[in-house]
Amino acid sequence: MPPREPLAVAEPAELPELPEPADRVEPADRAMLPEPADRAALPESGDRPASVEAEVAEVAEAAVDLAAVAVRVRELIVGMCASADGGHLGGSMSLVEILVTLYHEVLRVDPTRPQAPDRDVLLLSKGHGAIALYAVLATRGYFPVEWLDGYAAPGGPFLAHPNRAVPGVEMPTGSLGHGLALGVGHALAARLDGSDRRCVVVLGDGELQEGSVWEAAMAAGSLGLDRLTAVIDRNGLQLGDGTEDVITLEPLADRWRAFGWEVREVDGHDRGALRAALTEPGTGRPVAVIARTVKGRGLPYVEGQVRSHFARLGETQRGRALRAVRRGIR
Amino acid sequence: MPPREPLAVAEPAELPELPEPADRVEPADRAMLPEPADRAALPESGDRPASVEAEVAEVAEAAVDLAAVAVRVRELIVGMCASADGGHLGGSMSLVEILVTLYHEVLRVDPTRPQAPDRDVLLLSKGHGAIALYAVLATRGYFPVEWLDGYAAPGGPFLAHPNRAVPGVEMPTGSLGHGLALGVGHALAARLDGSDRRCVVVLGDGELQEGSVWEAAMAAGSLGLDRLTAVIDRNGLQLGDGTEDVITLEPLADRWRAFGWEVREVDGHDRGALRAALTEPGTGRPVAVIARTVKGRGLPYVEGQVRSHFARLGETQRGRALRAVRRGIR
Amino acid sequence: MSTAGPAAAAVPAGAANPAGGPRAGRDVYRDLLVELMAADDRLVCLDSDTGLFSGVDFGSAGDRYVNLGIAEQNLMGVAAGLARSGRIPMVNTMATFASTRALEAVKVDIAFNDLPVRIVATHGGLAAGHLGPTHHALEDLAIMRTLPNMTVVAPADGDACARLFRQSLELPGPVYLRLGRAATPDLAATLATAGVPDAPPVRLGRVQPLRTGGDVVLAACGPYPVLAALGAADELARRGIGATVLNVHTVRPLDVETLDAAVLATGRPVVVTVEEHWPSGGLGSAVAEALAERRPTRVLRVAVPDGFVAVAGDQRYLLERAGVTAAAVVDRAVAALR
Amino acid sequence: MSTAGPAAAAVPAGAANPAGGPRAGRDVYRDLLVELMAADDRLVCLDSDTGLFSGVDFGSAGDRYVNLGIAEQNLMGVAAGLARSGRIPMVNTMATFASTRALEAVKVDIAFNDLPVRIVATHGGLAAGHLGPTHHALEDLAIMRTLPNMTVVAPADGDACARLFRQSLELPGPVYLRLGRAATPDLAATLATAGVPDAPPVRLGRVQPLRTGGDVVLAACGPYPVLAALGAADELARRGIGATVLNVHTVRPLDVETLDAAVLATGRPVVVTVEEHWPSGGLGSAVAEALAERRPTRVLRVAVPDGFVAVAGDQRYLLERAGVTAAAVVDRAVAALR
Ligand SMILES: Cc1ncc(C[n+]2csc(CCOP(=O)(O)OP(=O)(O)O)c2C)c(N)n1
Ligand SMILES: Cc1ncc(C[n+]2csc(CCOP(=O)(O)OP(=O)(O)O)c2C)c(N)n1
Ligand SMILES: [Mg+2]
Ligand SMILES: [Mg+2]
Repeated sequence: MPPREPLAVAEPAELPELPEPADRVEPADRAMLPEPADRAALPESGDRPASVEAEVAEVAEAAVDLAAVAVRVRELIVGMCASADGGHLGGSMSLVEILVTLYHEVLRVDPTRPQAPDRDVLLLSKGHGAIALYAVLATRGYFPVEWLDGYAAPGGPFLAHPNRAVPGVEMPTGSLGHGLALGVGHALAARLDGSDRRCVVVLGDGELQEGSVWEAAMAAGSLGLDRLTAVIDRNGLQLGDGTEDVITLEPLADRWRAFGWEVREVDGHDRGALRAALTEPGTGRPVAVIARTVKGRGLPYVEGQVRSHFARLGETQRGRALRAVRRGIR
Repeated sequence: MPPREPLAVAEPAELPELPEPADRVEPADRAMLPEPADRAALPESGDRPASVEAEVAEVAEAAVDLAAVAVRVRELIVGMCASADGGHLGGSMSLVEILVTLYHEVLRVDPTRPQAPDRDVLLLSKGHGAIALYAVLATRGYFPVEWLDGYAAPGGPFLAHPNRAVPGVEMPTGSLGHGLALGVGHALAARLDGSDRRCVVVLGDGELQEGSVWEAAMAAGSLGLDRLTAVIDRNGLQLGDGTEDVITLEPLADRWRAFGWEVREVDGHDRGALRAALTEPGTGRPVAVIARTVKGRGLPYVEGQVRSHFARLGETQRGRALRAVRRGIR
Repeated sequence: MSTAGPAAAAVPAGAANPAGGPRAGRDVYRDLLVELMAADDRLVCLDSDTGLFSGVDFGSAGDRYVNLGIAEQNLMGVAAGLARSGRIPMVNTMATFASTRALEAVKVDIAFNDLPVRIVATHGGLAAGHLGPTHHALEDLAIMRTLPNMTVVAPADGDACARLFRQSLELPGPVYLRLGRAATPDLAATLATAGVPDAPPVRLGRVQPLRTGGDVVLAACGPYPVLAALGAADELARRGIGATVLNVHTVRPLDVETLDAAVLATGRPVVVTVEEHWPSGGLGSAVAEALAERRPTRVLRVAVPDGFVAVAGDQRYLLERAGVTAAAVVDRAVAALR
Repeated sequence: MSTAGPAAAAVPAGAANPAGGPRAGRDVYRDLLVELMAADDRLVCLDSDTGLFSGVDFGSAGDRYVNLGIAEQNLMGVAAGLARSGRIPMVNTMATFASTRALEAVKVDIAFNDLPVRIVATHGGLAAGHLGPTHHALEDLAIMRTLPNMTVVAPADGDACARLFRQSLELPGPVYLRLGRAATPDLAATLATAGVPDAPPVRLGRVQPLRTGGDVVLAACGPYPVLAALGAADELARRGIGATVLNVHTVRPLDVETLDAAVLATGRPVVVTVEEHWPSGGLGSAVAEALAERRPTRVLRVAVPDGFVAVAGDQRYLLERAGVTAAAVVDRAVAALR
């Protein structure tokens, strides 16, 4: 990928209004929501570097701070899984480094102008990872972190799958296998516009069992959409079992290559490796980053376990989970 | 594949009744329908070898006769394309050797008992090749060849896509991308039954752009359905263009292998090569036979041309086409 | 070892939850299926990574449980192939995935071939709650009842799930069984509380009259709509208006005779329908179509308003917000009779 | 070089075939699209190997024609992504593939996002003729009209295709345009032959009254159904029965006001609907729903019987056989008025 211009200023720098939840119910245990672990590390709204590129550089230098952001995101995920309706814990935890790296270091986005025409677009095709996305959008400054206290609150916008009423969410997903086709559309539009903007689609591994993914993969490969990147959260588990125990996906890299993609395999919890894989120029083909992750990452007692998929955390479980994620991942 | 028992006798050996077309219209030019080129070469109904295996052996010895069958099938295809509604000419011509080899030399079927429980099942996933299937079923003795004069006749059963009212047609197809999933179902059923019966699914190459094909391919690969065979009519063209000009399919063999299949590549007009690829025992995986074919095969003036896809042949064109196919391929 | 036997013995299918409350229809169905599969080896359970069968031991029927992964089109095609080979497959997925993602396979592979596939569709209506519009199924009844050969069933409680599923196994063609997600109130208990005499048993294909009144017919399908109709009948009775309440669990084929007779019995051509579905094409539409064919009738629909429900909240909250409530039914009935 | 200009000049969109007969709606649409794409660079034409654009030269708009191959789900998703990025995509496929194969993408990616995608669906109804049930679309109106935000349009001739497509481009949300396959008779010519005065011009979203009578309303959509209604009106007139004929080309949103006014004007609450669709959920259902909501009305549907049409024959033959005919409309009207 050639070096790129910073995001063009084309929109008023104001935060879009969040639709007021009609009859918002406060989560019963709101008082118990975790305090920010390290608020100082988070970019303060109103105190932003002038250009996104500059900010990216600044954030990259402060690598240690992004580790804190990742911890904070995990805390927020735990908080949302302690809501009355629970949350998709495991597949959100495995996404944390992927989304933190993308939003804080890779994507050309500006939280104050979420509709900027030349922004990069992220689509969370594995929509059930929404709470990770919400948490990262909040830490990135799209909206106040406190809004997440209203996760799943009746009448509110924070659905268990990405909802466009939430600032920063590009398109709704949740039925698996839709995101890559949407991404092809975005990438085609960018090509028609003569824009260098990118589209990154994040997929689950179980999700790859959907044929619609391969329709889109084949189209992107054939059209040579080199501004399109697919990140596969290869945590090895789907809802009820290991992917290889249900319908095997291996040899996964071969599949993507045979469909016309360049493949990069990385440790999906290593932000440095992710950053490299997500920024290194491509060779005229779309790029699939197979990110080897651990479902439930950060909670050692459920890591790699299928029961981490969805959890409704009680008080004790939440406390335990918060302690675990604050300890950090090795 | 282990050696197999001949087809068990379990059903009365009577031909199912063809539903009487309600108000059948004779094709205007019925009198002009081609005469059988070499009727003697066709198995006479009522004069069948006692066992299917024996018949297969007998037919295999008479290889020269199958060449005549192929010519006869092409004549019949030309005849149907001269019906008032025309027909899918090119993709039927490319199928001829594939279907002749399957029905006359490979499949364990008995035209007098089309519902025999342990029969092999053929599904024409590229349903628009129906006229090739009808012609082969007729030459194989499922119903009198003369019935094909009623192709597309209003009220009749001979639709442009396989219709179950036609003896020998297993399941209707026509919307592309359905056959392989049906085949997985058949193969699973055979496994549950402890039967050695096979299911062969014939697909178009353009058809492989449908994601549903890859859902089924992945399931078959993962389940190790070694009684399932996919034959891909790799004629390089789809409806409006070359496959590689629309959405590329290459490297095609790699795709199937990466989805858990054993791949065999053959000249799809070489019956010997096809027979070998379709009968050689597998290694615990489903087998994909990539049959390199020529769309419109047998009509040199449209061979490999996209305009062969669908044709409504007038009198002159029909005469020319019949002369061409009678000359034989090479 | 199969846990099916003991489990079935401990918790008879359709019975109340030992913990006290009613059981979710999908759990009732699962336990019953495990029991039936042990006895009938035509039955095959095809899963699509729903998690509904996690930890279930199918015992000797284990080879007839196949998890085909997250691929709903393939699921339907495989079911059709199995059914064509003599099996009776149950396909398990969510209602909207069956009705939209996999619809062409349902139409061509299953309905056209008239095969005995049972599509067991959970998360009907708004049961998915805050999972959002991608998981709501507010279109499924309209879609499924358009398909020839399809039987469309929406039981109103756990007990009815068991009975209707069992009865549906006798049918030669395909069945769409619309289930929910969480447990919903037990209908018999609700009727008992309301002091209404026992309703006739649920019979596939027949409207189930729950109570009789002389002024208006309330026709509903699914758990909360039927409860809303019953609640409305109570309130209408208080206002001196007699309401007949019909549980139209079988949406296709529609039992027009019973419906029509009920309307005739009131002497007033007014029906209020209640459903957890968009207003176009669902139960209200089926009732309007069928009655308008026979005689001029007013049919007022209580349904989820024509829009995507993109706010958080559980099924009951969303239904309340959408106005699928007893109060709305009362309003519409009163307006129509005015 | 672009052939769009000259072609458009030689054959004005919507005009009669220079060879004499009427032009197929899909050809009229194609020529108009090529013309419009040259002028409006938001328009993008997404193909799915339909062959409709074979040999078409898009000229300078060539990069805005993309053949995405045989993959209808991807087609819809790509269209949504393009629309979200400011484009107005036309997606081209057959009616049943749009309505069943790709339905979830239409629902979630396009309708939920309320994006200006135009789904141009050929082979509506039985237009595919002997291609058979896998290619017939007898469910699409029911399905598409269930989806929020969707506008559903079924023009009755080539001229209306051009007009309604052009008008639909103004809409901010998605549109489903149901076209046929072969050319069908020109409506204006038919009316002229029948000696009926000029009908008001076709306007998206408004019922088009074609003739007025005092006894019964005939409401139809699509080429042959509208012709059947007109033919029936002739025959009814001969029998002394006056029929109002409405061309309900916009099935959603339904122009209830005009419909209702027409029924009120006859003084008799009787409507016969005519459509090339299965009986459940389509136009007849929409009309029955809407009128039953307002006042008791009899609505009799003339539709394709509830079953797959698995015999050969062209569109007209199959419709005749299915009983979607002027004679059937006459019978139903007479029966209803008796
Ligand atoms: C089309 C569709 N089918 C089924 C589901 C239900 N579902 C939600 S998450 C999930 C498992 C997904 O597995 P994977 O993609 O591996 O995600 P992760 O492991 O990251 O949670 C399933 C089956 C769905 N959301 N969409
Ligand atoms: C789902 C679906 N989409 C589109 C079509 C229309 N169609 C019929 S044949 C064809 C081309 C198929 O190409 P290929 O599979 O290569 O067949 P062949 O070359 O053997 O004719 C298309 C697009 C269809 N029948 N089904
Ligand atoms: Mg996973
Ligand atoms: Mg081909």
